[in-house]
Amino acid sequence: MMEIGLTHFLVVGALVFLAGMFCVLTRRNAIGILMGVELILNSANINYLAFSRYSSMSYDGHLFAIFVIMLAAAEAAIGLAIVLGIYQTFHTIDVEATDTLRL
Amino acid sequence: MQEAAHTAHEAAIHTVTYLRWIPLLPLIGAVINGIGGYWIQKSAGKNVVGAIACAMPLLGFVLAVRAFLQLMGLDASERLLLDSVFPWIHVGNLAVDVAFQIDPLSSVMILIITGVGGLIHIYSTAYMHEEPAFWRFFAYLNLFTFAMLTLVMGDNLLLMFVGWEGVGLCSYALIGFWYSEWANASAGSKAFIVNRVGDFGFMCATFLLFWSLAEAGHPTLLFREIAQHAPLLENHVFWGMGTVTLITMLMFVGATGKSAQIPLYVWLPDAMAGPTPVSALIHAATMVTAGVYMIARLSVLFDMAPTTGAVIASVGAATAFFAATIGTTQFDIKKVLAYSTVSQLGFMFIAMGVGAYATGVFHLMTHAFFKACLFLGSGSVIHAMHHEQDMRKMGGLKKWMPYTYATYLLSTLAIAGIPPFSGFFSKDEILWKAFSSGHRIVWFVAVCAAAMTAFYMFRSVYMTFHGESRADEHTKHHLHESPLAMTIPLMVLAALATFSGFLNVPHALFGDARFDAWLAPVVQHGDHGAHGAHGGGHHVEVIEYVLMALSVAVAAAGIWVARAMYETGTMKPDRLVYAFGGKLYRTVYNKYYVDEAYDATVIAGTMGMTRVSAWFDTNIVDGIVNGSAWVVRMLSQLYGLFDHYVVDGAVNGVAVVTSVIGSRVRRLQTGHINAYLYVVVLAVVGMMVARIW
Amino acid sequence: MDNILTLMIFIPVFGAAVILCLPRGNDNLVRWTAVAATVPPLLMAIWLYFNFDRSVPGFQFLQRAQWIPGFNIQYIVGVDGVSITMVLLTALLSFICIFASWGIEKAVKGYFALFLLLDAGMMGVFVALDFFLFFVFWEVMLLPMYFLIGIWGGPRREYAAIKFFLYTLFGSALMLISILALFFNTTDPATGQHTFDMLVMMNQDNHSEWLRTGVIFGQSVPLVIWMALFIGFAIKIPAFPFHTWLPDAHVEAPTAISVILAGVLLKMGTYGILRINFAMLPEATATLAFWCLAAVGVVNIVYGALCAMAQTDLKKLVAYSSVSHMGYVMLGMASFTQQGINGAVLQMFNHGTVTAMLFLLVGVVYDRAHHRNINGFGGLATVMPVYTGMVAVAFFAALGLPGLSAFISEALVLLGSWQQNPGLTMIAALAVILSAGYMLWALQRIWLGPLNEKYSDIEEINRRELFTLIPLAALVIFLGVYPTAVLDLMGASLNNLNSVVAKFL
Amino acid sequence: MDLGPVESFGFFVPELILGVAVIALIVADLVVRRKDLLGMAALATVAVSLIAVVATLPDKGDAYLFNRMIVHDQFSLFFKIVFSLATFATVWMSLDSREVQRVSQGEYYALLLASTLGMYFMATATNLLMAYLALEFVSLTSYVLTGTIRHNRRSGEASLKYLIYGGVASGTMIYGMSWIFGLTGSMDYAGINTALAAGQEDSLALFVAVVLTLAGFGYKIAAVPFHMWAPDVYTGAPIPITAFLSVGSKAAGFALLLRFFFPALSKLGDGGQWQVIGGVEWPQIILVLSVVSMTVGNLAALQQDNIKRLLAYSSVAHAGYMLMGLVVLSDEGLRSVLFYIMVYYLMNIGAFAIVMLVANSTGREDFASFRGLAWRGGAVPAVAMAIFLFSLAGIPPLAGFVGKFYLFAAIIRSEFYALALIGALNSVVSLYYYARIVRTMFLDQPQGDEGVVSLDWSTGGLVAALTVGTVVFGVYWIPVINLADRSVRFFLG
Repeated sequence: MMEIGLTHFLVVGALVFLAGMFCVLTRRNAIGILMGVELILNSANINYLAFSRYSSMSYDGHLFAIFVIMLAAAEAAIGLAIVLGIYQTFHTIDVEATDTLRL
Repeated sequence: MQEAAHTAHEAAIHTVTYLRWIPLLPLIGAVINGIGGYWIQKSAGKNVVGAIACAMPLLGFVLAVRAFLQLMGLDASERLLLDSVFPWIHVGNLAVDVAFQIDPLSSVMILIITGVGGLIHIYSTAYMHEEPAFWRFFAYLNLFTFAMLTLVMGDNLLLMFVGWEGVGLCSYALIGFWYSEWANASAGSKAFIVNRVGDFGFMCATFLLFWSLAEAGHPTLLFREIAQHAPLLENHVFWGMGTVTLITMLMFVGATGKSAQIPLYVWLPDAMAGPTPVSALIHAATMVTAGVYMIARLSVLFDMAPTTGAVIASVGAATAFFAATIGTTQFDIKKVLAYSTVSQLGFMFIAMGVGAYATGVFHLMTHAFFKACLFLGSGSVIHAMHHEQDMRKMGGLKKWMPYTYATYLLSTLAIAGIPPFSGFFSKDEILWKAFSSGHRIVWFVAVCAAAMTAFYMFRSVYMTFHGESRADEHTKHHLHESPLAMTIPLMVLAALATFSGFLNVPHALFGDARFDAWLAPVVQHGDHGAHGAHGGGHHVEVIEYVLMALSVAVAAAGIWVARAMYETGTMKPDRLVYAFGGKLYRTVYNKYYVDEAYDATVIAGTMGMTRVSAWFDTNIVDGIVNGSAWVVRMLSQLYGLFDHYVVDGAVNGVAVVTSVIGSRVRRLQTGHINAYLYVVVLAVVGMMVARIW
Repeated sequence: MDNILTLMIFIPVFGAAVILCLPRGNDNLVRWTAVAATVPPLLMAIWLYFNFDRSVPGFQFLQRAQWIPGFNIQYIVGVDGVSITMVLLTALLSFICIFASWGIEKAVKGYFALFLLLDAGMMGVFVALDFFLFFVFWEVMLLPMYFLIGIWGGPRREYAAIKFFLYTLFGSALMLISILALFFNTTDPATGQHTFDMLVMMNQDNHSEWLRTGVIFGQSVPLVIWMALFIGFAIKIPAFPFHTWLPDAHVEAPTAISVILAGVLLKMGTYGILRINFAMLPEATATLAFWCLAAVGVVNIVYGALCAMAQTDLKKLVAYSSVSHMGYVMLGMASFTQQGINGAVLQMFNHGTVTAMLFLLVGVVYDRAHHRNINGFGGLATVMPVYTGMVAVAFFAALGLPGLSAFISEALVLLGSWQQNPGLTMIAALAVILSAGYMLWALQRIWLGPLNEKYSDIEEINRRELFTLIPLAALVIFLGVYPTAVLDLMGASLNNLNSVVAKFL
Repeated sequence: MDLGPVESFGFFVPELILGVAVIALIVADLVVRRKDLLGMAALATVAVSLIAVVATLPDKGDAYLFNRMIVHDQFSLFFKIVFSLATFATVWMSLDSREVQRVSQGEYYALLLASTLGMYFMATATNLLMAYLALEFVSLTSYVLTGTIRHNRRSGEASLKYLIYGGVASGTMIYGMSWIFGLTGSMDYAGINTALAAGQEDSLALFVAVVLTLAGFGYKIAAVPFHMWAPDVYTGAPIPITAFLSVGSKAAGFALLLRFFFPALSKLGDGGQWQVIGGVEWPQIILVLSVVSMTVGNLAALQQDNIKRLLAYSSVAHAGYMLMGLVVLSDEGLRSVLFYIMVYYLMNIGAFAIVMLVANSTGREDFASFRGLAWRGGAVPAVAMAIFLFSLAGIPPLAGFVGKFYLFAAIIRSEFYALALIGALNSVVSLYYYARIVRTMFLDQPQGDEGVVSLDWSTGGLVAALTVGTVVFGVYWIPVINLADRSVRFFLG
């Protein structure tokens, strides 16, 4: 049973980040993409917590994480509101359909 | 530099202030008639215009005589009158003024220009009387007189060049005087452009002369200083050949242009499109002799360039011969005279080439008299014949116009070289100088030319004045002698043509060659006589008499043949033509197709070049400009495509990969937002890769 | 009168402002206001002519003022022998062109306001002695010119306008960089700081080591900067192969603007080369002059003449003749002889007057016939003799007839450049034949020959048009007879400038 | 100075004013009946806060506020002024804009002011956390403002794209920040700086972190390759908001960027020359971004048919120009950037104001709506537009030229000649598409279907003010350059 160290957390963080990226890049569903964004934010949170736990013995990281969670919520709220608006007008939330602005 | 030169010459220069009026008066006349002429003519009538115009050269003549007498009064070495009007161009080591000078050479010239010019002005008042644009004609005529006087009186090369091109301009304007005829207009342009070719040579010569003298320490364009410093250029070399030779060659190119020598003589026959008095004044008496004058003026240089001398003599002989041959075949009376002019100019150049400058100038003078008389005579005929110029439609005119006939005949005798008429003295002297200076071939060719001259001139006499009239009844009915205003100048000129020869009776004929002596201070340059027989050999040789007799004989022969053909009819011209073979005759009759040749080569070539360069300009040069703009637009298009396809393509690509990896992605997913995000990710990754790499 | 130059620049600006405030509709009032705005500069120019000290090689009527002290940008104006000729030309042509524009009917206020701005810009370029100020004026001209061609021009005006604009701006971009490079490598000994003061920049002792001997892009720094500046100016001249904007711009522009373009704007290129390339980078000038000025100049002369001969549009022909004649200026500058360089600047002046006449004359016939096809006319001389007389003066001046102004300058240029490179000069001299060719051929086709019945009742040149032409004609003739009137203005400065460069040959 | 919560309020007045105003507006929206007053109120508030900012300009000494969360220094003051001016103009435009009439006034202006407040924080943040919060604050409000026009495809879509793009970008950023935090063990810029100065970090990891962080900043300033959202959002958003984003949030992004790269990642040497520390060669990255941004921006703009979209790409290009000023790592460079931002504010807002004017009367934003503008009553707006566009192209004697002049001067002094050449040539290219608009307005004749453009006094006033600014600062710009000069001063504790 080996000691769980900083590295492990960072690896997990990185994996989550990549997962989020992957999700963002491949989902065509607006909600899906937003969830991907959430994943990215959380990967950052993992890092913050890990770093403040292991390297700089301060609570800055924790603070940051809390704020991120908070903002994530706000972002999600706004995002959903907008998506709702889109749905009302486009009757779909498929981002592929929302390309009237393209050249 | 200028000042220095002055002090160096103070002794020889006599400063006077009336010289400027000689050229200025005609200029004033030209300005008055040019600007106000239209109104003067409407209000006061043509006579006033004519009076103003004639007064100017005649007053000029008076002043010219005064200058001449003043020169006579001076000691031969000091014969130089100078009138410096105002500083013209003073830049760096170049310093030329608007200054007029009179020396023996130019004194002769101004006498001819103002004298003969004045007579022709008078003649024209009658000849052009029906012309509505009377005033314009005389404005041009006065302007020409001014330009010609500037040419001969200018004391430096640049001022001479002003006159040089000025006469060209007037000739252009007067040839194309009846410009609404397309042919006349193009004849004018042709004359000007061909002359420009010569001017090119003149300019280059001027530059080269100036800078060579500058290297020698005396940068100047003043004739008297050139004469003084020319010896410095003795061994000067430029582009691997003698500088002086090159200068004189280029100068001669200029001369061939003005004086209608091979290969630039083609404009002169066409120039006959102008009114006949113009042909008399410009294209016989004065302008065309400018080349001869210029060579005499720079004789010091030409003396130093024997090669050039040989070239000039040969070109002169060739011109004399070819022009004569063409002259024998023409039927247009003015064309005959035109080719005869070219031919006579050839004689003058022979004299210049062999270094007999005085003789050349002497022939210039006599030629001015008899050729002007001939042209005016032909003009009188044409006037009577209602502008009919074809001799085949004339004949028997002597019974209608005795004075014209008489004067014309005298001048013809003069040009044919029959003693004791002036032409005999001048032409024979040239032949002798050519022979005695060892140019035997030149001499031979010249003699043949002389024979032909006699032939075609008498041919014109017989065809025009003798035999039965071939004119139609209507014309015949109106035939009449010309008014006094025309006949009096004819008589004066005929008299001059008859007697002026005695001004220069050679020592061989127990004369004292006064004319040569008069010009000697200008055209004799001590020991630079690398060749030539100037000075007119005071030692008389037997051979001289032989040659004299010979030339008279060939002239007589020429006359006899002409008589046989066109008077008694014992000889049939057409038979002769066959004898020579029709082809040859046709070639000669068509002036050896020289014009056609030029059109085919030079003109066509230039036109081709212009088309090519215009095409190059619009398609290549401008094409590159527009092309670069096009490239930028294409780049922006490319960016648009990249935006559309590559980015989305990348999306699909990655999507494929991911699906291969076996994610739960069922079908390819795409969407523009994802595409945008891809760009971000790719960019970030790209930077990292770049850094690590 | 030490702020006379400033007044000459800003009176037109003021005039433009006044015009914009004038009530709409009263066009003649606008026109006369424009006249009123161009007369004072003209009078001042004449005053300058008589009060200019010919013996001083340096600058006169200098005026200095701090502008942006933080960046050592100053307002410096002054004239020397080179610029005063151009100032005279600008003042004269602006005045004349107001009258030449009398026929403008569309948006009169806008036209004259822009025209006066253009006038100010041109005047500014010639008197500015602070490099930044120079550049600003240089660019200020572009905007009015763009609109004047683009709005009041011919059918392809949009293309011509933007082409002119972009082309010139391309040159300006290079120039701006060179200006800054010069700025950061010039120290004013007085203040020990960098400066845009041209007078300081002209003294090579104030240049940094890098500017004298440095290397950039694998080339010697002065040469690179020289080239960058040169391209900027060459486009304006316009030197082959940067000349193709000129036929388009000239052909599309309204008459008066063509006159300004050919009469003044082209001169800015050569003026800039003399004022900046020669004075600031003499060594580079000595190195590059043969290829960039002499050779290119000869190409301009001959190539321009050949192109001119092929044109069927009279205005295009005149445009290409400008290309040809500006070649003489370059050739003369490159000769580094006093004759050559004096001839060059005299040619700048003479070409200004002659080509102005030519464009005005083209305008006269275009206003009547509404086309410029050389082959579409014939025998106009019979119906409009006075006009034809003027044409004759202009055409013969253009082909360098002695006794008219252009001959003096061309002769001086050729004479001067012969000493440096006779071969090139010979080729250039060949152009006297070509120029006679295309000028006379055009003259013959339009004005001589049988009258084209279509124009049997075409009206003779009117008073206003004569009024614009006669002063120029008089000048052309007078300067042909008495060139000293202009030559002695510039002699001192030019010989000084020439010696600066010549010592590096 | 290092102030705690209480003392800090002395330096916090402008922010307070805005904050209070936001709440007040929301409340007022519920009670007040005449909604048009709300806009006026917002205008007044911005004016007041601007005055408050200017009032603090006279140097009272710089300080960290709220325990080193934000800072009060000359640098931040400059940006606060820019933000206030931008918001002021935006509110003014909103009052005249047709599009904005239809949205609920209260929350619109509240959000606008809130966004401004966020920008204030972006300019003052000296702490990764604070920076992130400020950025998000601005972003979130901007998302809503972009989509403020309900039931409008373009508006909604634009806001969605903006949201997603922004979300991802800021996510990436904070992931990068997390690494910076981990490597330097500090959130505080000063702390980061000292840690880097000590320099035992793995520079590769640090580089990666910086690049990730740059994604967030780059998206805010709309620099290539983080620009893809800009054209869509600019086109979709109501015109006043487009103007606001193109000037306000770009400037905010630069504020954040500069403070992060200079005080945090570099060290100020003597003579106003900065040095990179911690072995992060960020100037190279910026150099590349700058070149790519201006080139791509200009090339893309060449082929746009929608004026707003064209201006969007042009603003991308201008981000590129401004980035040139960072490359040279000198106070001179920074100064030129600040100067350019101020000038850019004048001309860009001006251009958008004219676009709005045309859109108001024609309801269109494409080239055709500008055809022959000068010849159908719109001469004055057309001239103003021409001035703004030529200023954007950098033609003297207009402010835009002076801005470019300082930028080029800065980089040429440091002998980046190639970069200068690219920049100059780019501005030549840019002239082409700016001139296209001018041509449509002046050289083309109207075809009658464009509708009449009338200039009302209120918009006219704004346009006049901006025009005068553009022209006057093109001839005499000493005040601006002085302001920029004194503003290149970060408080480094």
